[in-house]
Amino acid sequence: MKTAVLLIPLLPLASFIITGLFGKRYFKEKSHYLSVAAVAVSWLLSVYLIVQVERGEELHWQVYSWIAAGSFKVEIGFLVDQLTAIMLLVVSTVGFMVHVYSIGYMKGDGGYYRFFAYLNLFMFSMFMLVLGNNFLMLYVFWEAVGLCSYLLISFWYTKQSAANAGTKAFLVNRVGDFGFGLGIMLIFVTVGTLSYSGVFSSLGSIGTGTMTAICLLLFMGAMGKSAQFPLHVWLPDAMEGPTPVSSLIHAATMVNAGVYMVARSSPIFSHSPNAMFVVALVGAFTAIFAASIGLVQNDIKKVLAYSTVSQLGYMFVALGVGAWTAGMFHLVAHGFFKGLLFLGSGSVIHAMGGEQDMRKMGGLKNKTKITYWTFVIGALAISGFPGLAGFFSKDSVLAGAFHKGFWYFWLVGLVAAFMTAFYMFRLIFMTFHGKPRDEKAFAHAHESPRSMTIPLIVLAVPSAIIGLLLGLPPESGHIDHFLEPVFEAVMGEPVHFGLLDAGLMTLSALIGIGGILLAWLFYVKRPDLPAKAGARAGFLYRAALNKYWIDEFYFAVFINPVRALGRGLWRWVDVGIIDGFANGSARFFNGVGMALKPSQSGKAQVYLFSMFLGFLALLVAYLILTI
Amino acid sequence: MYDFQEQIGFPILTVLTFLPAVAGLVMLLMRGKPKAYKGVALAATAANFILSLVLIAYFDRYTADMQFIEKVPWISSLGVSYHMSVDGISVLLIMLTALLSLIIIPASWNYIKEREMQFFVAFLFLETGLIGVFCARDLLLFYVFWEIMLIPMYFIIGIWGGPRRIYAAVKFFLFTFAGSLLMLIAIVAIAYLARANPYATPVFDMDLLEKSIFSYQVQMLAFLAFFIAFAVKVPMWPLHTWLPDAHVEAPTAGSVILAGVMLKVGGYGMLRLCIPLFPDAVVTLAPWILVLSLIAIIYGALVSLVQKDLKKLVAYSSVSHMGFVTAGIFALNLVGIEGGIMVMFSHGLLTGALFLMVGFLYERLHTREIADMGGLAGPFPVMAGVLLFFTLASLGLPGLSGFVGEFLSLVGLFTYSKPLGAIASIGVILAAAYLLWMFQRVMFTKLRDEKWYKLPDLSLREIVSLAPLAILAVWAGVYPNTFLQLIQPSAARLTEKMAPYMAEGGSAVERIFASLGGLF
Amino acid sequence: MTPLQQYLALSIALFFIGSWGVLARRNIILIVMCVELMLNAINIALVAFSNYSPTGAGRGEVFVFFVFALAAAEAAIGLAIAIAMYRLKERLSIGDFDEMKG
Amino acid sequence: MPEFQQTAFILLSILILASAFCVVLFRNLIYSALSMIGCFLGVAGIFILLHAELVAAAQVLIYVGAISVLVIFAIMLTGHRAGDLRLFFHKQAWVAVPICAVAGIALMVVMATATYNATKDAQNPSDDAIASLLFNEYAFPFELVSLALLVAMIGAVILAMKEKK
Repeated sequence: MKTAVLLIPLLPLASFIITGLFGKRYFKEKSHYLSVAAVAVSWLLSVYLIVQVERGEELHWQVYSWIAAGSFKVEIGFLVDQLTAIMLLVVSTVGFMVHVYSIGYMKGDGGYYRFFAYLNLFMFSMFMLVLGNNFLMLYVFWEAVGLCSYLLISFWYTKQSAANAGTKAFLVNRVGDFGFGLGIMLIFVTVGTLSYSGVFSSLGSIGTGTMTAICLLLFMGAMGKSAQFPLHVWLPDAMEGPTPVSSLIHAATMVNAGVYMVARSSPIFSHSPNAMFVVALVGAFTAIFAASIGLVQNDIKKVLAYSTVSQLGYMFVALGVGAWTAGMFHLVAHGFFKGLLFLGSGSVIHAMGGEQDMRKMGGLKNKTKITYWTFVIGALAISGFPGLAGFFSKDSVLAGAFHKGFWYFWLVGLVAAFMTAFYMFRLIFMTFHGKPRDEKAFAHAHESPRSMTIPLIVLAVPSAIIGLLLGLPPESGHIDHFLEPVFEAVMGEPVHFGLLDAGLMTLSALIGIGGILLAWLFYVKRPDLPAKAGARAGFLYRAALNKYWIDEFYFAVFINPVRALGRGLWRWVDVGIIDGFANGSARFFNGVGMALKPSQSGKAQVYLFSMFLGFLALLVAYLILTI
Repeated sequence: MYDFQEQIGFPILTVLTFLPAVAGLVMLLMRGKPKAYKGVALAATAANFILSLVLIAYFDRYTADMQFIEKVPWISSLGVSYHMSVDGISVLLIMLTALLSLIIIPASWNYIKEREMQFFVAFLFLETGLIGVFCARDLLLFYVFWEIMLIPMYFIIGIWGGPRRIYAAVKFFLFTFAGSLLMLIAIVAIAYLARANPYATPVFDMDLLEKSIFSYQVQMLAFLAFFIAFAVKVPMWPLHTWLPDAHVEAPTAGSVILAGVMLKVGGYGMLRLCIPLFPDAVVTLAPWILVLSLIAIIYGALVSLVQKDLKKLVAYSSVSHMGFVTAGIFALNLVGIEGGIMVMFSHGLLTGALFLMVGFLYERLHTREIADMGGLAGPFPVMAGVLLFFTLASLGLPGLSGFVGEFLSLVGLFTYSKPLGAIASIGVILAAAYLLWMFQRVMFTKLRDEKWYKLPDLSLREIVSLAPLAILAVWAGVYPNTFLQLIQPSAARLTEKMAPYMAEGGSAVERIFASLGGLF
Repeated sequence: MTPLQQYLALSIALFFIGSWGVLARRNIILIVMCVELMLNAINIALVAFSNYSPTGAGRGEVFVFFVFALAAAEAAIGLAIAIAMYRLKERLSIGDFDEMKG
Repeated sequence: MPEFQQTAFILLSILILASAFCVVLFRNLIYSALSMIGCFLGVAGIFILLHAELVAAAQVLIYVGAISVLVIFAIMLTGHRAGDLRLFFHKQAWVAVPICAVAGIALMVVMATATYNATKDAQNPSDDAIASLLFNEYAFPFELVSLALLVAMIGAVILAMKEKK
């Protein structure tokens, strides 16, 4: 098991180093061989690992002491439990598929080797993130995945927008990490250790206030990485990256890190109901807020991006209300179907020759059959169509909120679910149905190569059936039992599936179907309705279309003032005051010197006279003092 | 006792210190053979680097005692002796000095066009001064090396610098020298005050001075005098304005040494003199110094955000990063001090590398204006990769050296005071902002000039000069214990020295915070 | 007035006559001569102290020898400078030499 | 002080002060130089009164014999016999008088009011003792002074040498 745990991250790392160093000169268009092979082996090992864990094995392994400065001691160590295993499985499965998919998608790109090297680096970092056994390692690889995200978003660096998006993603994440880092320091200062087991075993001695502070600071990090309001602004922009990246990093894995972190710290969070409530509140608000923006976006990837933000909000609602396993369940399901949807959108973009605006698509149904059907499966899954993955996971989130007494979160979740179904099918109808709006692009449209369609099919399978496999019976399905050891301490009373739950389930299924039907009405039956509705909604419509002007707000309130402050400090304080003082004192002494210059007349006898006068003054002073 | 005789058998510290100067003198005697005298310079610095590794190899890392002691009376009527010895902190910085001195020789192989020999000689003398400062255990000797180090740098900026070199050199000299004079006064004062009786010779030996106890007033005055001298070097806000000018005008190699080692002399002095000699004053003034450090962190970052000149940007980023050094040191706990030292070490590596990169870019494009660049990743992919590496390391990406030090000093500061720690952390966000924005504007976006495709990417010589820095940056990020173990006993000795004062002064610190709170 | 004070009074008087000359005259050679007068005044004081001091035991005289030597050196250099200056400007008035004006 | 010595002191003092005034006041440099010799001789006499015969001899040899000759040579070489014509008419001379007078008087007051640990006459030792002092205790300064003289000599030669073109 140790070997497996070690190999899972190290294979991608080795592949990154080799591909990165020699790819440009030696591998070129064969760069993917090594990368895909490495990830494939990692995937197999992850499967092996989850089987081992299923059998009840766990691993706590200190590899070496990483930082030891005084009392601050941190190890590089691995922790493999159910939570880790399930995260590993999602990451490696989607990662593997995305690698395969990229062979076709990135073909012929100038930075082919670079792309695969970055992907491998990401896989390494993500594996380490979930494998680590302490908070600092979590933080370290948290930043490392952020770096990969940065590199991959600005992969096409000659585009100004891509470069901006990369920087923005890194910076917004840094704002979150600021809180995360402070949280870690606070943990260290209060507990004196950073390993999960050490921290969780000494929680009893911490005051509630400190506990809430720790939780909120940690959650700030999660808000950054998992794109929760108000730190969600980077994720839609991150769509500037190549689509496989959006699928892997910005939908299925990295953005889940925040959820993973909160789930991992569940013992801490469960000590602070206030913090939990904040988590749920932020999640719920983000869920509905992002969904409302998603309703009106026209860029196919932006719709999916806002959908991701919204679904992550769901997960936080689940965690916040204490339905831990539901949150993780939704994470797993979402990982698969959102990965699928993004890859599908990539296939569409590929077919349309790079076009991302849905207003120029349409009628692709027949030209890209595999893409279409897999996409429909994904969309049905996310909309909560009965039987598919999203139905079970979303329902367990909503039921969890309801059971824990947070009916308002449940209500918000329902509304968001309705919106989700609507915008997903709006996307499908605009893209695949109706008449082609851009004939030229349509004429060239074609199904993607096999390396791209196979991953779509492969991912469609879990999107369809994972709910049935893991989620039945609801609230005490296989996944609940599997994750039970992790959340044992923090789970409340086990819930038994009853009549009420059946009702709730039906209701959410109906809501999902209702959303789909409304989309059908708007975009297939009566295509004139959207414009009317937009005109009727007026301000709200414009607000949603402009993402509620949050970017503009940040520019006006943070970025521009900070730059102005920097410029002001430089011009006025540095050059003005400090240098002014330094140069001024130099000028002062220069001036004194110039003023005294004439006294140096060069006439020796004048000097002699002054010398004698000085002598005289000394003598007189002596006489006055002594006599 | 760790006498050099017993430890290694020859006076290694003296050899380390004076080998470069001797090589410089030899070079002055050789005339007109550029290859030959560059070879001498390279050989001398290489030998010195190897010697510094030998020093580390023979160094006993499990003790805080001074090691490789050499002590010969020098001016016995004044109680001055030639007393050299090192502890873990000095050893680390000596290694850094030797490494950077070695690297700049190939890096400026073709850079200097006139008075080439004198240029290399100046650097050799500079190395002597720097290593001497790290070895000296006698205050007067320390001061002598301190001044020796100042003069070659003055000439390096003043002779081989850019268009405003005279202004920059004079500014550099005056700022530093003003500080040095204050320090000289304080040195003489405490040497005379530490005498057992009025007829005894003054005490310049640091071993003895550390044992003597000064009155509170003396401590405050002497501490301030020393501190200002070191703060100018660090440089701490608001004594930093010589740094951007000096960097912009200095030749690449000068910037590398200036940022890489010379700034560290300030932090080293605080550790070596300010804290052990004046514990009471340290306890009183630490909060104020921390506030200045925070200002430096935030202020340096904000100002570097809007810089248009690459070198100025890196220079102001040094102000910000060195703020973490002083913040860590004056948090006065083990984690913070070790963090501060690690920041010094890593900043030496990274800023040295960044200045080298800027120099390499300048040699190609003949500009340092960020606005003139853009899209350089196309023509210079290797350079983009290397610059990205050092940029990330510098903004504190975990796994590289910048993170370890920064995080440790933040933890130290946070342990000392939570609000201060939180404010300092903002600097980490800003660091990412200015560095990534810089990188984006230089390397990303559209290429401004297709001609640049004809220019060569990093040459082997340039890669070789950067490689050791990159390797050490990764090493210090992945396995920092190698370096932390080296400094741990010495840092622990400092905190042990401070411990009784902290216990007494604990409430005093709080009172000062109250007064600080009243101010804002 | 004790004998010592008489000698000292003579010394002071001679010293200030010399210094008057130094201040008042402009010819460089004459200034050198007046400086020699001042030195002589000092010598008188030194020898007088030596003669009346219980512990001096001739040390004043030793110093006078040093003064002699240095006075000779000074005269030699001073007069050499005077000659060089005269060559330069064909004049010897001290007011004509103000090249070091600030 | 015995009668004879008192008389001798007064006479010598008159000689010294009078010739010193002459040095300052003569317009002709040669006359000034000659008065200076008189002054030097008077000082030598004072030395004898103070039992410092060796110093007196040296005074005669060095000042009267060497320096005076040097001065006269200098006067001859510059060919500038006449001094400043307007000695008593330019302002500077008159400003100098009060300064010197006040300083002199002040110093006299200091001298007169000071307390002395003076003993009786004739403390100056014999020539042997001077010699042993000079060559034992003061051997190092003595050597230094000789070095200074050598340097001065070389310097004077170089300064006075005509530049070869």
